[in-house]
Amino acid sequence: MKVGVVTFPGSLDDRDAQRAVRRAGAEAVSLWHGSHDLEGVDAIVLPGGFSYGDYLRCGAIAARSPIMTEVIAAANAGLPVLGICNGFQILVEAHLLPGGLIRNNHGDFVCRDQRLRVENASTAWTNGFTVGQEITIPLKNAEGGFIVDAETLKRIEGEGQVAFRYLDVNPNGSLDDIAGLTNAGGNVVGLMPHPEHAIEPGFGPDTPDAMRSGTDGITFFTSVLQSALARA
Amino acid sequence: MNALVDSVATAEATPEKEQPYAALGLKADEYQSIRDILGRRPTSGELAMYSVMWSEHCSYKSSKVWLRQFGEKVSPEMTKNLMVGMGENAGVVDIGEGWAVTFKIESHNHPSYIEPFQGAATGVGGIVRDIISMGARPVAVMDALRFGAIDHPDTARVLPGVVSGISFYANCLGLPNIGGETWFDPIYQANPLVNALAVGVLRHEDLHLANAKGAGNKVVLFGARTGGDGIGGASILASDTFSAGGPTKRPAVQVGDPFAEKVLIECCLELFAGDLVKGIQDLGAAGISCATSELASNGDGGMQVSLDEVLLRDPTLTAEEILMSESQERMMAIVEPDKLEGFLAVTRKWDVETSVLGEVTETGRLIITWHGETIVDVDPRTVAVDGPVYNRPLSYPTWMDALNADSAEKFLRPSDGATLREQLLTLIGSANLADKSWVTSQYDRYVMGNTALSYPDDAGMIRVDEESGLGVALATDANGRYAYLDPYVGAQLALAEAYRNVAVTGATPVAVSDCLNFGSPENPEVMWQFSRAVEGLADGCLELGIPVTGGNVSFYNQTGDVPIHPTPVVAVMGVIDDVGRRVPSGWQDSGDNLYLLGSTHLELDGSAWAGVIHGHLGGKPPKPHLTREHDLAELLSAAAHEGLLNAAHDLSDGGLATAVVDASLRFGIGARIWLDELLERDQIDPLTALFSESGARVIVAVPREEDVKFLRLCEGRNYPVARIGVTDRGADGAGADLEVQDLFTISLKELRTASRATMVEHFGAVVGYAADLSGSGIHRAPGGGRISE
Amino acid sequence: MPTIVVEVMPKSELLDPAGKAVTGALTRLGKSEFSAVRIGKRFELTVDGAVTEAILAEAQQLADDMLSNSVIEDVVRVYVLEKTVLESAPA
Amino acid sequence: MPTIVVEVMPKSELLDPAGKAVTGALTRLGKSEFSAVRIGKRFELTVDGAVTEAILAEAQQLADDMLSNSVIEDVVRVYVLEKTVLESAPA
Ligand SMILES: Nc1ncnc2c1ncn2[C@@H]1O[C@H](COP(=O)(O)OP(=O)(O)O)[C@@H](O)[C@H]1O
Ligand SMILES: [Mg+2]
Repeated sequence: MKVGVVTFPGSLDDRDAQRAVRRAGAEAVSLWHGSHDLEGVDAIVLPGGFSYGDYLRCGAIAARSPIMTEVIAAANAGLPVLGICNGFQILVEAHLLPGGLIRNNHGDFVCRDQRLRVENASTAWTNGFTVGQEITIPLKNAEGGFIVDAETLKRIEGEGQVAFRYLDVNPNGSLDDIAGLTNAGGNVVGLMPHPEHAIEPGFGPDTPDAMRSGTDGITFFTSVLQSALARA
Repeated sequence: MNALVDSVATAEATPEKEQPYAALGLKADEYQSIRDILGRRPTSGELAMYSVMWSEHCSYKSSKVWLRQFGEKVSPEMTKNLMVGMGENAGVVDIGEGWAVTFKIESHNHPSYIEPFQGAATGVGGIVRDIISMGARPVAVMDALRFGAIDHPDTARVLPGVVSGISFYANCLGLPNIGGETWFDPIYQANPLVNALAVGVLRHEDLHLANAKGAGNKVVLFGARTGGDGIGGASILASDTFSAGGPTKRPAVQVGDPFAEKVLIECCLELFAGDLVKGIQDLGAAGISCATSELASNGDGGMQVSLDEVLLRDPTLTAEEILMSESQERMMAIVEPDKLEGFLAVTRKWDVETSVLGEVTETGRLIITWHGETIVDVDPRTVAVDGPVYNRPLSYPTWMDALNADSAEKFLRPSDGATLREQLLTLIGSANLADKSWVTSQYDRYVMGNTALSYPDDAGMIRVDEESGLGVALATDANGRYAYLDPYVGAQLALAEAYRNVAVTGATPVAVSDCLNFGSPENPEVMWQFSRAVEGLADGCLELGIPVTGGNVSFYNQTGDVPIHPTPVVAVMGVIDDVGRRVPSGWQDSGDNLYLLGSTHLELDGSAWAGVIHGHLGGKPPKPHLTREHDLAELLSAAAHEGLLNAAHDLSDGGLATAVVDASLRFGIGARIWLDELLERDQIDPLTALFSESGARVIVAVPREEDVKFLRLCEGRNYPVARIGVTDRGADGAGADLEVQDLFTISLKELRTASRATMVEHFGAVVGYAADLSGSGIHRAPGGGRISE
Repeated sequence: MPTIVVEVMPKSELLDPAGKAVTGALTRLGKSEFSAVRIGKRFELTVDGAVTEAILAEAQQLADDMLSNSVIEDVVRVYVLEKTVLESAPA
Repeated sequence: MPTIVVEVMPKSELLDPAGKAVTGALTRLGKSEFSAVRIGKRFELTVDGAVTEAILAEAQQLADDMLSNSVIEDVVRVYVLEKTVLESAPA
């Protein structure tokens, strides 16, 4: 199985996402923002970072790059796409997921080990979790505040499109403590925290067992392998 | 002849023309030597170049004679792993397995006072470009910061600006922040110190030096366009007091664009990997003046460039302004003609604007043209290398003896539990010892996925090789209070502390970089402080057997006539063969034995206790014990290697008491401490045991099953060791305590509240504090597994 | 060279935390005459040559498609900058 | 309620990284009629009650002291919003 990781100018966590894909047992394929070729991958990760410096709006310029034309088409055709942090912002700017992500309500960048509750365990990227499962994933961003109009909020809540919710503390003022979303098809998932930074003992978040031993993030990547097998 | 251009021909024709050398920061005799070198008056372009390159900031004219010691006081042992030593953009150290590491620390103090956000941001940008120019991939940053009083209104402007500037730039570059310092002292009120460190890694074969060799090779400028920002920055901002601000019609500040720099990093790495460049030089202070003259001096000595080819952001810039502009995110490369096409293909791929300015020659002259006229014709070495060198007068400060005589021993040392408890709470809530999450939670510590240690551990640690686990640890330290009392000793104590902070992680210290922040070199007392600090550092490095690989000097840090405390910031790098064996600074388990390594003396002068409890600074700083530091580091590395340590934390500001508080709060596990044996052995009182700042001391947590082995190790190495307590998670649900037997007990909750309140009170909330006052806590079952996989 | 200005504001129904933070700061400073602050963006597009109807339409299009995100923002105004207006203060 | 608008732009001599990134994006999209973009801020201050000269002066003061950073930004304009002007597009 091949999972593509797109590099935009200013992507930062692209190599980390590739490492996560490899550790989950898949082949990581590096995709370039300026190309129209998805190289036959079975799933795509839009990684974290500051594409184009996040200068206009986070993800806005990247969402209009050549490769995104293909990503949008493929996503609409059911290909699994995961947007992490900046990738989530790109998905929102590309209208593959609803709402918008704006400056954190406290105004600053924040990096912390964040507890989350899994709200939807039937997407391509979350099927290895169970609903209600509590996981810890590093979060690091300045613009992760999710906003959306009241009507859409009601709809996505009602239709189970909230994939993850913040526990303990809402680190950015997101509506309804929303940390991540899925589309109606369950193939497109976006979230602000970084699963690719909780995949390897020694380099993840602290856990009750030992320092930096958290590996909850690997399940995102093993889930997509599972769903690809199921589809095959 | 073009009337608007001050060409060489014009200069020859108008020898008597008055030139504004003084406004550019040159002294009359310096101006005269430029005339002597050239045999005529300089053109205005040449004057611009000489003035920035001969500034204190670029030429090190006051410090050079002293800095030589770093190269002279070395043993063969110290240089055997040094691939590149002092004098290059950054030193390079062989760390084994074919890997090399380059690191350097640099100041951006004055710009950060004027515009804290942009000043600090561009400080990070500048040091990272130094690392790139060596052929390395930058992998982490650190920041050593000093501000005025925590409650001064201007600190409320400067600190948040500086922190968000660093956060903005480094986070956007994708470099984890793995440590630093945040100090407050009124002495830095109008002169904050912003020292940024960057570290990069490379394979041995990827090492590149910036020099212009090979006649006919192209000189290429790439990256951001050149604009009018930061003109005069090098000479006026970085090496003069604010009161003396010179005339600047262009803005003195520079605006950073981390996105442009991130793209530049990837672009440069691809150029190096494709073997498309001979060398790359970063553009920092003095911009094109510096890059052309340094590249030429380090190469075959000749270069011909046309300024008309420089891509401008502002078309109204004059030639002199182009030469002096400090626009950020620019690089200059030397490219062989047949590789130029490939070079341009890579810069085009990354959308990086590029222009060919000229080529390397064998003339020995740096010739710069503009609008068809020659405006610079110089021997580049006279600009970049053979600048003025001063042996500035020194004088032993008149106030020194009285200061040293005023010891903190005059203060009563209470021994009752209630007072000691109170003093401990005051200390850990004091500005310098309080929890710094307000700062560090704004920094990305995860990006790149190789961070093995970061805040709040004693050193940051980065994995270099994913297969073997080979890694490096880094710490920065300085204590301006100690250095004020004795600059020689103060520099050694900074070195010792950074060294120890690296050693406690299990890494072996191997190299040093430093950033020497001082007042005006024209003040003989400051010059004395400087000379003593350099001597102390050089002697200390020789004694420890680790070389200084590079660094930076920042003079003129003063408000009016009052210089800052001498502040030699020392960065130490260490190597560890498997980061999986790293040791954190906090207890991880209940029931571990706590051992204090080293001995404690009555050394309270200049201590946090004297400063915080008594508002006092006087006497003589603690005695450095460098050979013991060395022995201690070897002991720690051996113990870590054998897996005997669950935690190790060095003792520094605030002594044993704050060390046990830090170590307890790290994972929310408490401890019971007893002092009797220590008091008896070292002949000290309880207050001295708790708050003295004697060096070469570390507290370690040893799992019971490793006790025998550990003690045998200490005995074998003849290092003083005393069992002073045991870690204790506390009864189920009750939360843990820190108990100092027969004196006092404080709950971790109360300690955490005291430690966290200070920064929050002055700068605002920290995300997550309210939710987790009980601590994030590792609550591992006894006998749980080790850190590594 | 002529300049086209594009003004974009956060949708009034949606949260504007930055504006809220400034409002809070004003209240703390005792400037209660200002009851709310909202923060949007102001773009200046430099046009090479004259501003034709077509170019203005193009700018409007850009404002809608790229310079703003219609899910969370409104384009308030797109207009050609009259240099003379600019220099003076209160209009 | 009346609204005072404050317009702030990055100083023209200084780099505007955000504007530069958007200019680059426009070039890639083939919109070369726009040769440069600069991005500033637009504040809307809601005033409780009538806008007196004093309040306008206060807003100007705020614009200079707090809403902009004079080292790197210029206050372009401070004015009272005429609702009618606002609704229509090109002025
Ligand atoms: N400005 C900063 N940036 C990054 N890390 C910081 C900063 N200030 C403090 N720290 C971190 O906080 C912790 C405690 O700092 P400090 O008390 O200075 O350590 P030590 O006494 O061990 O030198 C360390 O992990 C240090 O790296
Ligand atoms: Mg320490």
